[in-house]
Formats: sequence, structure tokens, C-alpha cells
Amino acid sequence: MKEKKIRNIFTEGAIPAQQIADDIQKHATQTQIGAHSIFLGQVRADRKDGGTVNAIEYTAYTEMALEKMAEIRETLFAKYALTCMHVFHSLGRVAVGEICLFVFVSSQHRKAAIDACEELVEAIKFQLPIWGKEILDNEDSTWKENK
Amino acid sequence: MKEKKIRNIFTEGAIPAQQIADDIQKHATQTQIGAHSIFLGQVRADRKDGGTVNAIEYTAYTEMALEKMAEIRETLFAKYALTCMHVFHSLGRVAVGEICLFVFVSSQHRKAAIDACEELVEAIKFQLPIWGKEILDNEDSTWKENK
Amino acid sequence: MQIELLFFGSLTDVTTVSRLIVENMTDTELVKAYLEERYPALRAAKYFMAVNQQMIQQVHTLQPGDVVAFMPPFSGG
Amino acid sequence: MQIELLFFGSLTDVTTVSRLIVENMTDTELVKAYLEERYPALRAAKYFMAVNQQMIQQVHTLQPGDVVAFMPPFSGG
Repeated sequence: MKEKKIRNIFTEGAIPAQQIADDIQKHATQTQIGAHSIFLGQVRADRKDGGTVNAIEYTAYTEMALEKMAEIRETLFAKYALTCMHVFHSLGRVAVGEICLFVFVSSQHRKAAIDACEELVEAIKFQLPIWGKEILDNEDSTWKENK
Repeated sequence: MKEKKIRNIFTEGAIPAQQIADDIQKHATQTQIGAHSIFLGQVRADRKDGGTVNAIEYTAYTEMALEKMAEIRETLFAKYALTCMHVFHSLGRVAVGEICLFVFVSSQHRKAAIDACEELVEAIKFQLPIWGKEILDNEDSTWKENK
Repeated sequence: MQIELLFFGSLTDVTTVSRLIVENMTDTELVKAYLEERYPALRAAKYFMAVNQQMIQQVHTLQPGDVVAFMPPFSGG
Repeated sequence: MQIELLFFGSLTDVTTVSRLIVENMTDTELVKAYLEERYPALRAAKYFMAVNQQMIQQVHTLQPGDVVAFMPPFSGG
């Protein structure tokens, strides 16, 4: 029996900067927190054969991604002394300059939040079944590859 | 002759969450950016002999801090492929739950932003002449120590 | 017995569908052989397989109702 | 010749002032000796010194107008 709690991480379209401020503000009442480590992924106007990236269109195997994310979450909470961990990833189209990934990790002391945030970003990139299709300005497209 | 540019990093009182959103939003036009790494320091309600921390009162040797910060900035730009780096540190009184440090590092690829942000936070803590006085709920105070 | 097949990312450029139902395939090797016959471009594609959301590294026996996902390297974030 | 002395953080609990002007002190050792005489609690305090915003590790000759800062371990962030 799996006991881990499945939470949604997916947002349709870009993640608004305002949401980031609101989420930070919400943590002001948690006075045991001393450090927040935040990672944001922003869609880049990369040049590709035949054009420049205008947007990325994200799709995912959502059930599997959420299941896997719950596992990653459990592993990181077991490994680091964390207070909170929040992940938001876009689905659908996100234009150049917009935010497609928002990772927010909080802890009492800075090292736990910083290390867990870095590990979490890597896990999201390499362990979650999510795919980005780069839409070029000439309307061609190319599948994104993570490095 | 020193050529490095001195920029202010000090803010009177707490850093509003809204400023963080505004600063993120401003970077939407920089379409070569793919990653933002952000660190926030939040004042913790630590228990001390005789009371609980209510606020931290920050003072600094500001001229020296800004000079040193300009050096740190130069060093990190030379070491990592960064697009931007912004640092805001509070002076004066910051209440429990409020933000006293906002570090914002952006780059094309995530590794540079993440590594530089971590290094920058350590440099701020250990190389900038800033002092925090913890004000307890019984109005006693104790000088903060960094670990 | 029915098995549900799911295709993701660049693999949907090859299959043109994201979902297929196949009958009477008792292990993942049979599914693979069937798909590579039907979509020869799959042979050159790099992908992982998951059965009921668990990644598999080798041939896996299938039960009625199992869901087999075909996934190219992930590129989220 | 005048030298400006600055005190920060917990050191101001000892000195009660954040700034002092002293006369005729030609190196940092003389300044230290003068201050430890005037504020005996300084002897037990841990602090760094900077001359004109540059940290110094050893005795430093002083010029008129130099600024000597006395700083306990930093605790920003």
C-alpha cells in the first residue's frame, strides 16, 4: 500500500510571477523557517536550425509524473531537514521569457534548503515524464533535450 | 584604480515579497535567460536564553560592505556564465517571518545560476560587514552569530 | 485480453496517436515487435517503457488491463 | 594627526559610541593599546580590524585621516 500523498504540480500555461510573491508571503507565518531556496525555469529564445524558439509546449504522463514526484518528495524530506517543498510545472504553451518551472524549498537553516532545491531540480528534469516541444518562429518545431 | 561599479544593496526594513515578483517579472524581456536561482533569508523566531526572537536589527559598515560586494560580484561574474545578479539586504528592524535577504542570480543554463547563488549567499554571510542584533520578546537582545 | 499503449513526446510524431489498445499480447517484447513492425521509425527511436507507471528494464509479462507507456528521454523544466 | 575609529556590532556595547577621533597614533598597535586601556572589556572581545575598508592581519602604519574600523564576526543574512 502506498501511503504517500499525491499532490498536483501542473499548471496550465506559464506560472505568473505574482504567484511566486503570494507563495512567499504565505510562508511569513511559519516562523521556524530561516531560508527559502527558489529555482525558476524560464523559456529561452534559443536559435535552432531554421528559426528561434518562440514558445515551449509541454506535455506529460501526468499520473506517472505525480506518483514519481511524491516519491522524490518523500526521499528529500527523509534526507534533508526541510519545512516545506512546493513544485509547479507548466503544461501546454509557455512563451519565451515566461516561467515554466517554480521550485520552492524552505528550511530552518540555509544548507538544507539550498542542497534539496538543487537536487529537486535535477530530479524534476531527469525523473519526471514531461516533454517540451520547442515551437520556432517559423512554426516548425523541435523536441527539447535536457542536459 | 578601481573600476568596479558600486551598487547599493541595502533596503531599510524588510524586503517585500512583492518586490521579488516585480524583479522576476522585469527579467521576462531577457530572453537569453533560462534559469533563475533565488535565495531568501527569513527572520526566525528562535528561542534564546530568556526569550524568543521577535525581530533582528541590522547594522552595517555600509561603504565597506558595498565595496566588498562589488568585488564578490566581479569574482562571480568571472567564474560563472551569469546574465544578472541582484542582492538586497535589510538594514534596521526586520520582524520574525519577514525577508531580510534576497539574492537573485540568472543565467542561460541552470548550473551557473545555482552554483553562483550558493557561493554568493556564503560570501554575503561571511565577507560582508553586517551585524544582526536579535531582539527578544522580553526586550532583551543578543548578537546574532553566523554558522 | 486488452493492453493499453500510451505514446509520449517525439514518439507521437512516429505513431501519430497517443493511445492504442492491443489484444492478446502477453509480454512487452511482443508489444515492441508489433509496434516496430507497424511503425518502422520506432526502431531508431530512443525510448523507455513503463508498465502501470513503473519503469521496466527488461521483458515484462502483461496482465489484462495493463498500461504500457513508451517514453522518449524526459525534457521537462 | 587625526585618526577616525569606527566600532560595529557587539563592540558598541563595550565602547557605547560608534565613532571616536584620536590624535597622534602612528600605527594600529598604539590604537589597540589605547582602546584596551580605555575599555578593558575589549581585551576579551573577538574582532577584526580594517584600515580604510581593507582588512588588516598585522600592525599597520597610520596616516593622517585614516579610518580604522573594529568589527566583530559578521552576522548578516
